[in-house]
Amino acid sequence: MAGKLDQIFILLRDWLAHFLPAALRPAAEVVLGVIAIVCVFPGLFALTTVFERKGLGRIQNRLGPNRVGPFGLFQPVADGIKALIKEDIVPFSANAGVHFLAPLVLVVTVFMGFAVLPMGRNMVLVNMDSGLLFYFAMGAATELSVFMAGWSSRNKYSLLGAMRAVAQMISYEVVLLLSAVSVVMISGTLSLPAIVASQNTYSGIWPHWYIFTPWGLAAFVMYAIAGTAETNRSPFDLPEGESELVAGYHTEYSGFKFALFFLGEYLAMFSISGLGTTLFLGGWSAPFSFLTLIPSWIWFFGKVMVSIFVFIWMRGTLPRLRQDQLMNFAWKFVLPFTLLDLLVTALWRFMGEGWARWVVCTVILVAAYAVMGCLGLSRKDIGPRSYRYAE
Amino acid sequence: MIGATPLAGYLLVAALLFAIGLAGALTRRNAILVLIGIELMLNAANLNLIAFWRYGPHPEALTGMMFAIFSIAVAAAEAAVGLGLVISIYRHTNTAELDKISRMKG
Amino acid sequence: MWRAKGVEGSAVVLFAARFGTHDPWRDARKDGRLLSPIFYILAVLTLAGGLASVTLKHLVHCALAVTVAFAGLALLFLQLDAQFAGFAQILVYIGAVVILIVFAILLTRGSDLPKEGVFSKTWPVGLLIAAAVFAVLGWAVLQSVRAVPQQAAVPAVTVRDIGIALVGRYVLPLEIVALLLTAATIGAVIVAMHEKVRSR
Amino acid sequence: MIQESAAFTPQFGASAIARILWLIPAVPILASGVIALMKQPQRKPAATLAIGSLSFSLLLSLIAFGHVLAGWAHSAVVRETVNFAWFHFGRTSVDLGWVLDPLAAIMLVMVSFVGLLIFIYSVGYMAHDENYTRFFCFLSLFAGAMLGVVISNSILLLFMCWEIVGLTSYLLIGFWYQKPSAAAAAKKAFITTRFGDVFFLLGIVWLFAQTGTLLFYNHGVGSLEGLALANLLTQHAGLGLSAACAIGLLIFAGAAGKSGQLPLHVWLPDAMEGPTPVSALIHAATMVAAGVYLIARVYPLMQIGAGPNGSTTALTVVAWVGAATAVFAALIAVAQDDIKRILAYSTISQLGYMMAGLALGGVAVGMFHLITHAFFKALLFLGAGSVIHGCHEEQDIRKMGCLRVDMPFTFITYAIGMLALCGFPIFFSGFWSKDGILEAAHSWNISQVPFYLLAFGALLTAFYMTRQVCYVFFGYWRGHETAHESPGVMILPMVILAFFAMALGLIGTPAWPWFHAFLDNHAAPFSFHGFAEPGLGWLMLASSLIVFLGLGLGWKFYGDKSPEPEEPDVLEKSTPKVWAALRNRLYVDEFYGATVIAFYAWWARVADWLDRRVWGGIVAAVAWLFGLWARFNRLLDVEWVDGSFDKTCDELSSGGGLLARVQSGRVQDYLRILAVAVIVLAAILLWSSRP
Repeated sequence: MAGKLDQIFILLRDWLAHFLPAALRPAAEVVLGVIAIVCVFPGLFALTTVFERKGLGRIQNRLGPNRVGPFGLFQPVADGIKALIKEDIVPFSANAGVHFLAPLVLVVTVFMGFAVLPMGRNMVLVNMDSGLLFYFAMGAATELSVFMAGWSSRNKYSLLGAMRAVAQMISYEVVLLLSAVSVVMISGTLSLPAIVASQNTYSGIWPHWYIFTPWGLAAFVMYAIAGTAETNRSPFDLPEGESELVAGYHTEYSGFKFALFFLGEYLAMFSISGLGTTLFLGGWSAPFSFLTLIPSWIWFFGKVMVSIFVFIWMRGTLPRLRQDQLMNFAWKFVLPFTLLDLLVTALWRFMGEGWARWVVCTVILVAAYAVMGCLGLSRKDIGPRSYRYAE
Repeated sequence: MIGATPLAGYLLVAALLFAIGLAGALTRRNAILVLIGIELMLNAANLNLIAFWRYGPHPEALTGMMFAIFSIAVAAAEAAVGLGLVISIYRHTNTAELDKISRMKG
Repeated sequence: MWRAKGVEGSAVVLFAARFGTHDPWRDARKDGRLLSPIFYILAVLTLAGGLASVTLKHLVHCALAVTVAFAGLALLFLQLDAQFAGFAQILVYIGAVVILIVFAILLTRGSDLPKEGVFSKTWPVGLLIAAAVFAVLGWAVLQSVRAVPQQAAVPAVTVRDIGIALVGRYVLPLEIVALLLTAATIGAVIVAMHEKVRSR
Repeated sequence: MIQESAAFTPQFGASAIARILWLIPAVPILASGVIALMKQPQRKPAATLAIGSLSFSLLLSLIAFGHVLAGWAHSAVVRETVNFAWFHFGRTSVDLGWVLDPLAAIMLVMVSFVGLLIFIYSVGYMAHDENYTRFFCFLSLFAGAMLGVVISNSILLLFMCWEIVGLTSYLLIGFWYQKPSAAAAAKKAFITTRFGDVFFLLGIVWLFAQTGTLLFYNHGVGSLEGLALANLLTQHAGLGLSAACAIGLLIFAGAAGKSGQLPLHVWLPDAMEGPTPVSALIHAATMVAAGVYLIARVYPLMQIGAGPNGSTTALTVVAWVGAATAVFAALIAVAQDDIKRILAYSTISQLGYMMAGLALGGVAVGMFHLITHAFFKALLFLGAGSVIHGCHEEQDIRKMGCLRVDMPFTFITYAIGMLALCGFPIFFSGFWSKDGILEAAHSWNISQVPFYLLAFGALLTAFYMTRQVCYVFFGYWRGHETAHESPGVMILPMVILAFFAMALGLIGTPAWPWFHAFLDNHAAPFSFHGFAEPGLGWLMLASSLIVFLGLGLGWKFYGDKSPEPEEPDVLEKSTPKVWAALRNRLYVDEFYGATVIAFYAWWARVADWLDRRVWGGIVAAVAWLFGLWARFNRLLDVEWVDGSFDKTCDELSSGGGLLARVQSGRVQDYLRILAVAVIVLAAILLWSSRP
C-alpha cells in the first residue's frame, strides 16, 4: 500500500497514458510529466507568496494579508487576476521584441531546470546521464534573459540593475557549480537520481546525506549562499533593491509580464532549493530509516518548503549588502573557500574509511574558515562605495 | 535533398556556418562583431568534429568529442582575451571600429 | 518509469516534439539513410541565428542572435548524441561568452549606432571571399564524404567514459588547457584593467 | 666532463668518493656560471654562492683526502682512476678521466682550503668595488679550473683546465681593465704563458702519438705506466735524447711558462696589477704552483731512464733552471720598492726552489715546499693587501712605516709569514721544506753549484724580507694620512694561514717525514734518528746560520732607521751600478724589448713592405686589368643592358609600393588575405588529391 502511495503519480500517469496507442505512449508520458510540473510549481508559487507575506508580517510584528478568503489564503488569486487585467505598458523607446521575449526566456529556462530534478522515487521527467550539467546550462541561460529585460526597457535603472544582476549571477554561479562538483566527486555521477540513490542508505537509523560530512556541510553552506545570490533574494537582492534602483531590471514591466518575472524568480528559488535538497539533503530519501513508509515525494517537497522558509526568514532578518561588498564576498571569501573545500573533498575521497578523515577534514575546514574570516574582517574595504560598471 | 548521408548534411551546415562567420568577420566594422564571427567559425569547426566523431569508425575512442570539448574551452579563453583587448583598444582610441584603427599601416 | 536516452529526452523537453521508441524516421536515421526533420529545423535555426548575428544593425541584437545560433548548435550536438558537448556548449557559450560579449558591447558604448553604416566599405570583397570559402568547403565535403564510412549505430558513451578519458588518456591536454585558461584569465584581467587601478 | 657522464663507466676499483670526484671542480664552475647570470647589485648572493660552492669542494676534498689517508694507513697503494671515452674517431678514442692519489688529494685540500680563505678575504677587500659579482664569478671559475687541473687523469683534460686557468688569470689580472697598466699586464701574462703552452701542446701531441693514449694511469696501459714509458725510452728524438726526455722538456716549458721560471718569468711581477686577493690566490698559492704540480704529475716521465747518477737530462735541466731562477729573482727582489712586487719576485724565486726540489729530491721534496709556500706566501700577500688597504691603496714601502703600531694583527701575522719564508729555524714550516731542498741539492752528485746557488738564495730571501718588514712596520710613519687596521673578515684568514705557516712544518721534519712517506707510499716512522744522518745536522746548522746572517744584515742596513722616501737606498749609496741593474730587474724586459719584440717589429715591417710592394703590386696590376675589363663592360651596360634593367627596377619598386599597400594595418585585410590563401591551398590540395 505504502509503495502504491509512493508511486501514485507514476501509476496515475501510466493509467492516463494507456488510453493512447502504444506508439505515442512514451511521448505522452513525457508530456503528462511536463503538464504536471507546469501545474504544480506555479501553485506552490501562489502558496509561497502568501506564506512569505504572512511570515514577514510576523517577523515585522504585524499581520500579513488576511482579508481575501480564510486567513487571506486567496490573496494570490486576487493578485493574479489583478496582474492579468492590468494594462501591459511597453515604454515608447523600448526595444519591443526583446522586451517581450525577456520574461518568456526567463520562465522557460527556469522551467527546464525542473526536468532533471528527481521529486520522488522514479519521479524524474528525464533521467539524463548528465543531468547536473543540463541543469547548470539552463541556469546559465537565465542571466541572458535578465540582461535582455534590463537592456530592452531603455531605462538607466533597469540597465544598472541588469548589469548588477548579471555580474552577481556570474560570480555566484561559479561557486554554485563548484560546490555541486564536490558532491559529484564523491558520488561519481552527474545524474541526479543516482546522486540521491547514493545518499539513500542508512547506518542504524541515520541517513548518509552529504550534509552530514565536513566537506558536505561546508559545500552546502556555500551552496546556500550562492543560491541566495543566484536567485537575487535578500540579502543579495541589490539588482532589484527598491531603495537604490527603483526595482532593477523589471522596473519597466507591468501587468502579466511582471507577474512572469515574479513567477520566474520564485520558480528559480524552488529549483535551487530542489537541487540543494537533491545534492546535500538526500533528495526524496527519508531522514530516518523508520520513516521510509512516508511517500518519497512528501519528503522532497517538505525539504523544499523548509528551505523556502529559510529563504523567507533570511529576508526578514538580514540587511542588504553593498555591491562592492557583494563582489568582494564572492571572489575573496566564498570562491576560495569552495575551492579549498574541493581539495578537502578529494582528501576525504582518498583517505578511505575511518575516523581519521573526519578529524583531518574538519580541522582543515575550520582552520581555513577562521583564517579567511579574520582576513576578511581585517580588510578595510568598508569605505566609500565604488563601481566598476556604470561609470 | 542535401547530402545523401547525414554526415554530409552536418558538414554542409558547418561549412555554411563557417562561411557566414567569415563573412561577418570580413564585412563588419565593429571589432566585437568580428569576434562574434570568429566564434561562429570555431563553432562550425566544433560541429564538424562532433559529426565526424558520431559517424566516424571509432566513436568509442572519443577523439572528436574530446577535441570539441577542448576547443570549446580554448574558445572561451580566446573570447575573454579578445574582448579584453577590444575594451583596452576602445580606451586608447575611443572607438571599436576596425577601419578607424590602422596604426600598424606599413 | 520511462528512461529515455538523454538526447531524445532533452529534445522532448526543449520543444515538446513527438518521439517514439519505433518511429519510422528515427529508424531510418539510425541506419543512416536519411536525416531527421529535426535536423533540418535545427540547421535552419542555427543558420538563421548566425546570419542574423552578422547582418543585424544593432550590436546587442547581434549578440542575442548569436545566442540563438549557439543554442541551435548545442541542440545539433544533442542530435548527434553528444550530450556532454552540447551542454558544455550551452554552459560556456550562452552562459559565459555571450555575457562577455554583452558586457564588452556596453563597455565600448557599442549599443548606440555609428553614423556611417555598420559594414566596412569593402564589404563586397569580404562577401565574395566568404562565398568562395563556402564553395571550396562544400566542394570538398561533397567530394570526400562518399569516402567516409557511415557509422549508423549510436555510440554508447556515458559521461563516466568522458570523465575517465579526460583524466586518463587526455590528461595532458586537460592540464594544458587548464594552464591556458588561467593564463588567459589573468591576461584578460590585466589587459582590460584600468590604468588607474594598475597604478594604485 | 659533466655532460659526458652519460658515457661514464666507473671502474670496479673506484670507490664512491672517487666516482663523485668530478663534483669538486664541477660545483665551483657551475657556481661561476650562475653568478655570471646575476645582476651587478646582487652582491651578497654572489659571494655566498661562490664561498658555499668552494666550501662544498673543500668538504669533498677532505673526504677524498681521508679516504686516501685510510688507504695509506693500511699501506695500500691508493690510486683510483675513473676514465671514460669522450668521443671516438677512427680506432682511437679521446679519453678523459680523473685520478685520486696522494698527490692529487693533498693538492686538492691545499687549493680548496687556501682558495676558500682567500674568497672570504676578498669579501672584505673588494667590498667597495662595483664589479663584485664579476670578481666572484672569475674567482670561482678559477678555483674550479684549478681543481680540475689537480684531479685530471687525462693530459688533454689537464690541458683544457690549464688553459681555463690561464684565461681566468688573464681576466683577473685585467680585472681593473680601465687601468692601462693592468690591461697591458694581463696581455703580457696571457701571451707569455701561451708561449710556454705551445711547447706543452707539442709535448702532449707527441706523447699521444707515441703512446696512443691520453690517460696518465689506466691499469698498466696509461702513458705514465711501465709499458708506455719503456716504449718512450726506446724511441730516440735526436741530440741523444730519448723521446721521454724530450717530451718531458717540452712539458717543462709549459710548466715554466705557468710558474714563471727563468726565461718566462717576466709576466709574474706585472701580474701584481690585479687585485691583491688575486695576486695571493693565483700568483702565489695555486696557479703558479700548477706548473710545479704538472712536473710532479708527470714525474715518472721525467725520471724514466735515470742514469747511474740518478738523474736524467730533463731533470738536470729542471734543476739548473730552478736554481738559477731562485737566485735571479731573489736578487731582483732586493731592490724593489713596491711591496707586492717584492713578494712577486720572492714567489718566483720560491718557485725556482720548488722546481729544484722536484728535480733534485723527488716529488715529495718539491711538493712539500709547494704546500708550505702556498700557505705562507698567501699569508704574506694577504698581509700586504691588508697593509695596502690600511694605507689607502699605497704600495710603495718607502711611504709606509711604523705600522706595527697601527696594524698590530697584520704585523704579527705578516712577521710570522716572513719568518716562514725566510726559513727561520725549527718553528716555521719554511725552514723544514727549504732545508729538505738544500739537503737534496747537497747530496746531488752531478754538481754542487745548485746547492750553493740555493743557499745564496736563502740568504738573499732573508735579507730582502727583513728590508721590507723594516720599511713597512718599523721606523716612523712616512705616509700622509694615518693607516687603519683592516676588518675582521680580512684578519681572520690571515690568522688561520699564520697558524698553518707555523704548524705545517711539523709533518715534514727529518724526525717524522710523514709528508714524504705519504707521497711515496711507505710508512712514516717517528724517530729522532732522522737527524742522525751524516751531515744533516751540519746542514741544518748551516742553513740556520745563513738565515740568521740574512736577517742580521737586513736589520743592520735598514734596522729601525727608515730613511726618507726621497733619499737613496743604503745599498744604492754603496754600489749604485749594481743597484740600478737590480732596480731595473736586470734589464730582462728591456732585453726582450730589444730582441724578441724588436725582431717581431722588424718582421712586421718586412711583412708590411711585402704587402705594400710585392703583393700589393700584383694586386694593383690585377685590379687595373679588371678595371679595364670593367670599363669595357660598362660600355656594354650603358648601351644595351641598362635600358631594360632600369625598366625592371622601376617595375620592381612600383610593385614594392603595391605590396606596401597590402600592409594596410587593418586587421580585416589580413584576415581576407588569410582566407584567400586558405581557399587556394584547399583548392590545390583537393585538386591534387582528386580520385
